[in-house]
Amino acid sequence: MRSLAATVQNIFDEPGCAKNGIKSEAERKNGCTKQLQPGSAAGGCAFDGAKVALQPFTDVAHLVHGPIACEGNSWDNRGAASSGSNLWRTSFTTDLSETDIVFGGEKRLCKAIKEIIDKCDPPAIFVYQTCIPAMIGDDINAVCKAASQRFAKPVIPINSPGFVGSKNLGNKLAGEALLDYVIGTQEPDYTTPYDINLIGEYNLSGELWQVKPLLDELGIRILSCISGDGKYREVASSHRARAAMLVCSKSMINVARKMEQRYGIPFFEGAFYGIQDSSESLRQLARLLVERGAPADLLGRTEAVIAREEAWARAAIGPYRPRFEGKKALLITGGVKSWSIVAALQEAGLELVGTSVKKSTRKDKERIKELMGQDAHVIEDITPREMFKMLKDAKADIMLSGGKSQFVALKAAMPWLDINQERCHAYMGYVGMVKLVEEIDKSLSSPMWEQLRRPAPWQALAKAMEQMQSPAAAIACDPALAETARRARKICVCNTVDLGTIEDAIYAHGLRSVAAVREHTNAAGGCCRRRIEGILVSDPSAMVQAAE
Amino acid sequence: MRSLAATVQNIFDEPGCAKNGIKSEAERKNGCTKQLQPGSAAGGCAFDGAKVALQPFTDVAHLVHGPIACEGNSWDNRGAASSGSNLWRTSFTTDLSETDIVFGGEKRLCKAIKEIIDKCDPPAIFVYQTCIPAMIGDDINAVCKAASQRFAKPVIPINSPGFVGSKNLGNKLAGEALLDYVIGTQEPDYTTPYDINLIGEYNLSGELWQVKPLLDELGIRILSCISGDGKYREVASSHRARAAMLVCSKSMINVARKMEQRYGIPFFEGAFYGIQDSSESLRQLARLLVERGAPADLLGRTEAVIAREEAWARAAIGPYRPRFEGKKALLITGGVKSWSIVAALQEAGLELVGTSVKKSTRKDKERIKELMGQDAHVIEDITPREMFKMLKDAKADIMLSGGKSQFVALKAAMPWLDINQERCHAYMGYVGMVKLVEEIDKSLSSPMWEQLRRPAPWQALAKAMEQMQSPAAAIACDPALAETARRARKICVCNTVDLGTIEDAIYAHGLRSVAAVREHTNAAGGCCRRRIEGILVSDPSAMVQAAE
Amino acid sequence: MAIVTAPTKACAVNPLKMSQPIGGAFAFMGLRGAMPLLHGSQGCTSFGLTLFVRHFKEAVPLQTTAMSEVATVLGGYENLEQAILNIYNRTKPKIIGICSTGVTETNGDDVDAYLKLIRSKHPQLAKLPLVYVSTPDFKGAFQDGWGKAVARIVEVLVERPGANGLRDPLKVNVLPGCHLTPGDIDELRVILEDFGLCPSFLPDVAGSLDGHIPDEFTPTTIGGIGVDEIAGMGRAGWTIAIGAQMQRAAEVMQVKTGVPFRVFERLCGLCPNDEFMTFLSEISGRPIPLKYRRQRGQLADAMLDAHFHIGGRKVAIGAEPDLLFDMSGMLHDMGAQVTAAVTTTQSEVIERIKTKEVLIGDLEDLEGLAKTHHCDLLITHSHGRQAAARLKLPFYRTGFPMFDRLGAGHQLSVGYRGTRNLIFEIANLVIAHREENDQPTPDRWRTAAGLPRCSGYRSSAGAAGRSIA
Amino acid sequence: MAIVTAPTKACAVNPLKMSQPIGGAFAFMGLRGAMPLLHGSQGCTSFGLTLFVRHFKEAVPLQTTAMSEVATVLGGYENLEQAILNIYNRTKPKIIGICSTGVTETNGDDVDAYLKLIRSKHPQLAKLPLVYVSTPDFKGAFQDGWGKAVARIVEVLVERPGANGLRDPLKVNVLPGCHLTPGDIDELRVILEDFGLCPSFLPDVAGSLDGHIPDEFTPTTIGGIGVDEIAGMGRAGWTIAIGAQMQRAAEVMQVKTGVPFRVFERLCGLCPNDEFMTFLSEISGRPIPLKYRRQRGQLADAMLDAHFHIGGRKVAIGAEPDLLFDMSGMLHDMGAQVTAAVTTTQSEVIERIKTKEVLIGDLEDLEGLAKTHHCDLLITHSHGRQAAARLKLPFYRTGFPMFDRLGAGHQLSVGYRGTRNLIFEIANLVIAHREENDQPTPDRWRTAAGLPRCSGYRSSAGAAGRSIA
Repeated sequence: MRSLAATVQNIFDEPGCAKNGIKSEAERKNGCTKQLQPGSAAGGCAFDGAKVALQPFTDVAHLVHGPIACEGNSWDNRGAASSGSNLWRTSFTTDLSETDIVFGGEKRLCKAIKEIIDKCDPPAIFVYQTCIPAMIGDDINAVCKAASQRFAKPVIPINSPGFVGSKNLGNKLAGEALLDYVIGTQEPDYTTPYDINLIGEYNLSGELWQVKPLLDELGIRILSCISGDGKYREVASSHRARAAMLVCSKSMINVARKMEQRYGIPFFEGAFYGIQDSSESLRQLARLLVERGAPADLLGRTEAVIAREEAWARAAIGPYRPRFEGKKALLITGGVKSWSIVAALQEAGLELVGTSVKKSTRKDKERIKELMGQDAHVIEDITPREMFKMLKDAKADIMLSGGKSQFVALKAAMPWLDINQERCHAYMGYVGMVKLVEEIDKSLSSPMWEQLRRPAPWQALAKAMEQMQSPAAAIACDPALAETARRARKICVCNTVDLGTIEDAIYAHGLRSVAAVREHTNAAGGCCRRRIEGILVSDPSAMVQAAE
Repeated sequence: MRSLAATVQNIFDEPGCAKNGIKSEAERKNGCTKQLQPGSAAGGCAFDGAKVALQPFTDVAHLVHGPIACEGNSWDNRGAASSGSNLWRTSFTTDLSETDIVFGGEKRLCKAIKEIIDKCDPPAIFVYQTCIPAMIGDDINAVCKAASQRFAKPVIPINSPGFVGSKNLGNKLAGEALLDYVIGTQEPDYTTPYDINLIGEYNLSGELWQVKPLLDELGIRILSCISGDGKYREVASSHRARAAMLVCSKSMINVARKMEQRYGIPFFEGAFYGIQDSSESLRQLARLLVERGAPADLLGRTEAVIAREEAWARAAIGPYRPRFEGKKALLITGGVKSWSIVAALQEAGLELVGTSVKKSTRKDKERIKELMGQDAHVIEDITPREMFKMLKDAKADIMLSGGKSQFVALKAAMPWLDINQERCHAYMGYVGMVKLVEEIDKSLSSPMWEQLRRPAPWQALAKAMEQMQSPAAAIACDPALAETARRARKICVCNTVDLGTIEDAIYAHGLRSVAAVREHTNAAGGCCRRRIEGILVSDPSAMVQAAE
Repeated sequence: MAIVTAPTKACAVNPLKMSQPIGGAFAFMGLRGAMPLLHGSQGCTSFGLTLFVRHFKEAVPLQTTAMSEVATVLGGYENLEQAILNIYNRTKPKIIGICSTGVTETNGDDVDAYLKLIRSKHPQLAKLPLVYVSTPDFKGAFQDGWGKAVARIVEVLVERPGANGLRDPLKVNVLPGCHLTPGDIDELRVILEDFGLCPSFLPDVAGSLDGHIPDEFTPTTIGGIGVDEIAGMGRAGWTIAIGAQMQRAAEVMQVKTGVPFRVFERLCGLCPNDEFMTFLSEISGRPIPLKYRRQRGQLADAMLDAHFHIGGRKVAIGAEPDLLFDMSGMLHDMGAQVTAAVTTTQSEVIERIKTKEVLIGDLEDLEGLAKTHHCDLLITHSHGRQAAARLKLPFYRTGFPMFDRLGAGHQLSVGYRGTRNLIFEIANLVIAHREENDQPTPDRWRTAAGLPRCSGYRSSAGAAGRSIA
Repeated sequence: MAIVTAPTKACAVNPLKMSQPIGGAFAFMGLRGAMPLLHGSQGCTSFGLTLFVRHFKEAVPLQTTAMSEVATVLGGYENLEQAILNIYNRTKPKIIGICSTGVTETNGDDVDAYLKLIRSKHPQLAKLPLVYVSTPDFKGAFQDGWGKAVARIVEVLVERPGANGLRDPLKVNVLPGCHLTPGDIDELRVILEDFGLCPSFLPDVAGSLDGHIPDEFTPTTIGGIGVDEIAGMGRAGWTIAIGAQMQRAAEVMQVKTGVPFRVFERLCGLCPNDEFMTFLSEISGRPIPLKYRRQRGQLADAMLDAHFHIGGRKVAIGAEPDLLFDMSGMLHDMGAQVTAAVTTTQSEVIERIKTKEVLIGDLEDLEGLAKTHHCDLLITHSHGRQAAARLKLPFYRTGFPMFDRLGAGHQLSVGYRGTRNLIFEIANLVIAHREENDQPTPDRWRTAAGLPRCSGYRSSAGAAGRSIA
């Protein structure tokens, strides 16, 4: 068994990584995780990444070995969907106490594993290592090995303590654990020439199910989805697939590449976001399967489905084109989405005023230039402050991003859509893209934005009003003081004329208009015009005359 | 067809009515409804009574012919339960407009009947007459007759406009309509020697279902329940029952008596409230059935069930006896309940401090005396004001009554239970009586009452505090005036010593106690004791010393 | 501009409407020491009473002239006289408010003449205000009765100011529509007081029906605006009318006393409250207090959080005109589509409702429209519960009556804070309903995305959208 | 007196507890211009941040020293120094609040020493308050972190009054526990101000996390109590601590400045608020304002209306000690039985909870107890949703986090009005649940009353009662 450090180094060396391809060997050794900046860092840790990558396995018990923070602060926060077991939603943690820190937590871990098996008897337990037990030397590999033997049940160590690096590194470490302990350990009940793996697809909001019907229609079977709506038995026997699609290249490229290496399963990087993208992925899947021996008619059938779906989607998006005319979108995401969604938005008639490329590969960037032209507004990195300003200045009509920048957009009173993990709508496949367009339309056409952008009433009110002083409310409501206070009220602030003066003037001279009052008193009749009017109409005899 | 006036007179003549029995003929002619007192009347009208009595027929469309007030203000306000159709919960009304008043509403009524048949096709429609169409001369009997023929469907006129009298009269008019138009118009699919009718049972909160299992167990079939959970076909063929139980003697005695007269169905007046009561009713049912030819073993089986149920109920109530020791209950209800519930409460160990007999018969009153002794506190009539006083003065620990006096009891912060129609718990049969005892216990033992009876804090605060005057809040928060205001604050109101004076004294003389401050200033140290303490401990140097 | 459609059915099914007389009686319940009296058969009162008691969960004073069939034939003079004397002797009211009903209107009782006669016969009643308002059941609806009663109260009880009777600009009359709850009125009271204004609410149901524990039993209303305070309303600087139904009462006030008025048709939503705050600031000469500046920010923030859930919803609303106008306006502002709208009576605000068509109809109509238009949120009073259950829709209760939940009297919709809470409540209702009913499953998507066999599954973008939503 | 039981399981299932450091960081979020900084690996911050963002639906400032594996081995000095400088330069904070985590505590970082060194090396930081609080993950829980942080803030930032530094009796310090929402704090602010008192809330999350729309983007907290105001807290007449968790901070305040204090362990319920009002009246020398007299009546009335629905309920509550004490006390007062109680950490209030046993445990324990004891109402934070769904119980969300509903920051429980609304909400939840699940049917009664065949159907009155209820 390799050490954690060796595993990490190995991941940094990943030859399948497009970024790595253009680095020198020395650069590669340095690792690809950006050095964290204390005091200005954001984003999750390696443990977070490992958990995100594996938790969608629905029938597995996920046990976090660490103090309460790691699991207690984070569980039940993801919207992956399951068609079967809900065990993945149950949270298990050793909740290490000070005693454990002093005496070591291995015993508690052992006991915890037993408790879980006694209660739930899951097909497997994934044990996640965290910083503190790693620091105090808890050997989870050894504990898991012993437990596996004792309980005759896979107990898999996921060795990815937070402080070894970023979330992305954690995704890959999770992949390594699958490769080391899970994949290839069981055999499927049967195989077909149409068996595929999806790698790095998490079925958030159940979005996989927007695409699966098309695969079903074509007879393509998802032997294993790693890890959305996944089952332990499926991933354990996933080495028998004929082809694989790497859905999110950033998270699990090591799994795809090593499965190709070890089991000869060819893969391609693809996505189901956007129309072109979805079509291309279906095409590639068919091609790979046919190359591996599936009947060649699959290609034709696939093209037929693609043609039908594209026609439907284009027809569905069509009506929105005129509605989106002249509307500008700002896209802050990364990787594949940075161009696949660009394409879809353009198809719907939106103008893209910028897209971020922070997490994109060179190939991604090329695609963007293709789509948006050479002078595309490509955003390498953007601070929240800049984003806020950009939106406040109405450089864009809508922003699409992940939840992290949600409140930056909203506080600028700008339409915003979540297109990352936390969203509650599913945007995958053709159906999903139409849904996305609908959601954009719903957001853009809401009358709410205009209202929120109006100035607050105090901003609208004259400055003079703001500076006025008024007697205490208490006095105003005291009948004894009321009349004095009443007459003493300043009606015109600019010239400090009080009510008494105005009233006296009205009665003395029988005044009927603001202009007349202005002549006879010192009132300016500007800001106080309405109030003087009020006093004038309040003369009942005058009013009765007018009514007659 | 008799006129409405004749029908009303006929009802007043009711020979089955216990009250009527002791009246002279002249008195009987006068009618038994108390003359309504303008400006101090309460309770519903005859239309209300008719609707209440018949609406529990679940599969009938109940159509109210009148302006919006009659139905719009009153529908969906009763908790009868249905085991089948929910049509009875749908409200139908002709919602008469001014035009209808001028030109007559018969046409609209006709059209309304047709609309209902087109939409719902119910087994029957009950058409309720109200005051205004009665005043303008809409002949609903004629309209219903024509509609029945045209649509080949029973359309039954319920001629009970509000202004002819009380709710109770309305109940009986509803019964007359059943007798005239419904009962005996169909034949049951089959009959058994165990077929009975329940008359005047409305299945409120589904309480009938607390008793029905016992009847089922004994093989007794409810051929028709008039009207709780009733169906049109059942009541139409109810003339084939072997015996009947009149559950609420006040509402439908005419139906029971006339069915005996016309179809030879013997009946008895009974109730399922309380243990003895329930047993007696089961016994009577069995007896009547056996008299009409049912196998005699029914009597023995009935006694066995009674013995079992009584034993269970007594055992269930037993534990509450010590909890209820010394607790006094006030019962404001009427009729059968006035004694049947008395018995049950006494069984549970409650002391009855009073029971109302407003709606009770002489026989009811005799039962009460038997139970409570000759000097029983029997309440003929009680005004809300007296009731409130009685509760406020804690003459009783709990009141049981109908919803009308609910807020009188609650506002006196006294436990109260609803034992009339609007309640949400079912108290019928043995199970229901145990439930009642539980609910009483729950209410009596709630810690809430004690809290609600405590005086409000302002009542508890010293009077001096109440009379204090304080400077306006505005000034208090203005830093410019704060120090002056601060020192000027009256610390001791009684002697009007201000903060500045006290502070000066403390610093000048190094005072450490309230007593010392009292000596050196004019402060009384009574109501202001706490505030002086605050000032004393607020001397930081003193505090620090104390802490060392 | 909405098209207003009148009913064509002969039979109203599941009425939305409540009757005019009890709307009128309700207005009198906001007066201190009042006894509302319905001139009609005792059922008219009994039904109304039960309705109020179930809604407010309070003992409610309401009396009847108990017209019998015979009395109806003879005319109602004697019953009215007896009722007034009886109430006067037994409950010592500060005012009796009399509303006619269908029975006495059909009969043609001349109540104004009756009252003159009664007064002349019984000098002991000289100082007892008797306010009569004509409210036949067969015309109008609840809010009409309320509006008419308030206008009559102003006409009869407000004193014409003396020749040079000066007014106090800090004194403000507020004439709230019957769609405002006691909670709403208390909220407005605090707002006005925070501007240093001294409001008089006519009627003030917050004082009488807010739920409180009296020390003594009182058969009339406890709390509410006093007759003296009403008399002095002519000295106010302004009248604020809330809801179009109060326009007439405000006009009557102006004609009689010269107090200028402004009608606020809506007080739920951001912009309506901006206007309200601006107006209060202008008439009080005070800046908008910090508290409301913060509340405005909180409302804006709530709108942002909630628009994801409320925006795009297809809403079915059944309510009286002013409430319908206010609620539908707020929801429209949040990006919802008011797809089914049913109301009870004519009003000039109806055609300005942001929807295609407003039906003067019943809950059967609302249910039908909600079904046809695939609405996904139902808003009406408690009687809508059956429809909501049948349609399996999230159901927000608003308006009168609300008998199947507690706290009807404290439901808030006015002000920044009230709107904020309302928006949260509706959004949370939608979220909870989605959680329980719309979790994604493999099969739902399958139906949505459709397999080739299932023809017509994608007839339009809208349809596809719906099934996915 | 409740027995307190400690956990015996090795594996916590569905944790109720959240960690100490983020409780500490939360306290700093109630300070103006603050940047809370967790000294640990970046995951510690990221998880906490997400939790706060999901709860408040606001951008939340929270930074990390981003300890890597290597840094952990070498000690955290450099990371801390770099983090502080970075924050200082980039966000210009008015204060940085530093909380340790499990990683740095296990490592034994001497942060106090580090800070001295950092200050000496970087004179530009001289005027920047740096408050450090030790909050290891492996000890205590969320409310402990909050309590400790506030005590440290008082220790470090409150100025000792000068030799004859006089105090202002109208100035009152309020130290709210972390179970109070921004809405609660705003409610208390209004109450205190209505007594003419000038409150300073430490921390004041109402100022920073109430949901508002800033004009400019700011990376630190916006709103909250300023460092200057904290410094002047020693001049107050009284300190009011809310929740037992704040006792220590109040004591620290008294020792340092001599300001006397009073702890209010509960502010939800009738009697606790009576005591609170009495106290405010005494220290302010003002009568209790009319507004609160009316609110008290409304609360009493709400209790009467709601006791039919809440009384007798068997309630399962999972919450941090102070919240548990307050909520369970209020429910007990309403006649409910707190039959299952689970909390997160030790506290002296636990044994005074009105229940038989309090378990320091997790949501699995709560679910199990609720099932065994046939509870019919579940109350805990949003993570309880799974248990509620499995148990098919009405579910009231309270505490932190509440991520699946809107308006968490505005949920009220303090004061007469807050209690009133809470009671209505819970009662309505119970009513709605009963409507949907417990309608009487012929078969339910049959089961309840039992046929002779069905043995044991009436083993006890309790059992029979249950099935009928």
